[in-house]
Amino acid sequence: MEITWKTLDHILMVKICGDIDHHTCEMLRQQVDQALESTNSRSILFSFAQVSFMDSSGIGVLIGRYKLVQRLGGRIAVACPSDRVREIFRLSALDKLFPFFETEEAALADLKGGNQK
Amino acid sequence: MEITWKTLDHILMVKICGDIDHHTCEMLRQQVDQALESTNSRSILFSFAQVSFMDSSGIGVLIGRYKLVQRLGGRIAVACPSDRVREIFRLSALDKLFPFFETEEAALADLKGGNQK
Amino acid sequence: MKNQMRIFFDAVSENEAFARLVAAGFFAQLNPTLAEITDVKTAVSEAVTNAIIHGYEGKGGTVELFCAYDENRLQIEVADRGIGIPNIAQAMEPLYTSKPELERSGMGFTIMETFMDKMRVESIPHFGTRVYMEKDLKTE
Amino acid sequence: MKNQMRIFFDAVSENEAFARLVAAGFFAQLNPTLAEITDVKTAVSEAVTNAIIHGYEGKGGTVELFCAYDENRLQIEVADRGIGIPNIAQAMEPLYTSKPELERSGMGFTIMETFMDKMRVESIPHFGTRVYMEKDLKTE
Ligand SMILES: Nc1ncnc2c1ncn2[C@@H]1O[C@H](COP(=O)(O)OP(=O)(O)O)[C@@H](O)[C@H]1O
Ligand SMILES: Nc1ncnc2c1ncn2[C@@H]1O[C@H](COP(=O)(O)OP(=O)(O)O)[C@@H](O)[C@H]1O
Repeated sequence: MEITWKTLDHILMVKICGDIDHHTCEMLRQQVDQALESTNSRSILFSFAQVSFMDSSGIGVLIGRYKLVQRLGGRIAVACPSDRVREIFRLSALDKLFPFFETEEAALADLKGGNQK
Repeated sequence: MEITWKTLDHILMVKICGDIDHHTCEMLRQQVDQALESTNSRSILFSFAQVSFMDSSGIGVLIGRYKLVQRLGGRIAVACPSDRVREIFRLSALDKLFPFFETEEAALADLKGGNQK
Repeated sequence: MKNQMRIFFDAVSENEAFARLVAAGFFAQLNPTLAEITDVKTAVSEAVTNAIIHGYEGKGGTVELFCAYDENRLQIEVADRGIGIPNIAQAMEPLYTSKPELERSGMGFTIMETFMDKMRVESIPHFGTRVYMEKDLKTE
Repeated sequence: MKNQMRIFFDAVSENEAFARLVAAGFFAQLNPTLAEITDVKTAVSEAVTNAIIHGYEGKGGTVELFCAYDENRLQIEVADRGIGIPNIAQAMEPLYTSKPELERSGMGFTIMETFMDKMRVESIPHFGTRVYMEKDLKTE
């Protein structure tokens, strides 16, 4: 797994590349939490365009980050999930916690829109 | 493995695509021998450009085809072998039985040149 | 066509991707669709991860993965000789997890059930756990 | 870093490519060079093919493949419970084959020796054969 990130207006934009499983989650969690703190971001945009595989470990990571940004008064948005990733998120009702978008631009626009949902 | 072939001046031009191992050899052998007979060809040009893997099973097939075309008064030429394939052929002294060429054109020119070696 | 394999590997998280590759590579011989291969990889990933983090609690051991096919019927078993599951019915409930501190979601078994046609769990506390799964490929 | 796996699979030629994939996938964790991975795949292919066509004479059985690494040292074993090798020294000679009618070249053992750093064969007639191989990766 490779993770790259940048920030914009207190939004941490995280691009995930590769497989999300229990093994790679550790690194994802660490890097995101660290970046969140060091950049003083409040919200996170996860871009799933390059995600090649995800099992339920990904659910745990996203719920964990959701709780984190909630405390900071921020939100989560997910861009470009595959049908399979959507299905797994839906199974665990994650689609009730945050929105999914077809493009990064749409996700970013939503997060920039403020805290209203 | 996928095999495609065409003929030109009694030369059977065989393109091999994929892995050459004991399993796929069976099919390679069958298709080449059948094409050799049905097209009345005498020589064979093996193009290795798309060969992704080869073990010693490939040596057996080539020696077998060499013996076949010798009886028909023809020859064998190999085009575009990878370094690894060359190494395996060299180990088994196949480079003494027939020539290797960087391109199909060069191999074809050589085979067209007649029976002199 | 019938074929089978049984692999034993170290219960370390590095091997989760390897286990998926092995199952996918084995069943690839049947020319499944990409969605079917992803179903299998996901189910195997869940079961193998469970063996590593729940069965052995991250302390290591050996995970067994069995894969077989008979025509278009796939069979998968994942087993460990770890701590076992005291209450299987509870463990299989969606969202139930004994390891919330590891940010587990409790959706592993639900995902295995969703992506495979059949699933069954056998477990004996202090002896180990074996998950049986089956799937029929729709491809010709 | 240490890791190991042991797989048992049906002695059918369809599984030759699968065995290469398993070995390559397992050792890929060490980030070997493409040439090193090809060395391993070639050696595994030779040994597994021998188990299938010589050990079991194409009649089927179970092939065992063991792979392990400790830092950069790879260890591979391929074993069968087939007919065994009556004369190992002769079998290992380049160009010696007991199956010329199958167009075997007799170069299998030579290739294993060439592409691996160490190779050893143990065999008991009517009991089976085990090939031990080792290789040190040059990568960091
Ligand atoms: N192989 C196993 N050994 C012991 N306990 C297990 C095993 N697999 C699952 N469990 C138990 O079942 C629970 C639910 O598993 P699962 O649905 O996969 O969710 P999760 O892995 O997210 O906890 C686990 O939290 C654990 O308590
Ligand atoms: N697993 C095995 N079981 C029985 N005999 C074997 C086995 N492996 C190799 N042999 C014997 O050793 C000979 C040489 O093997 P090898 O060098 O791989 O060449 P080839 O496979 O082309 O015959 C074989 O022809 C066979 O007689």
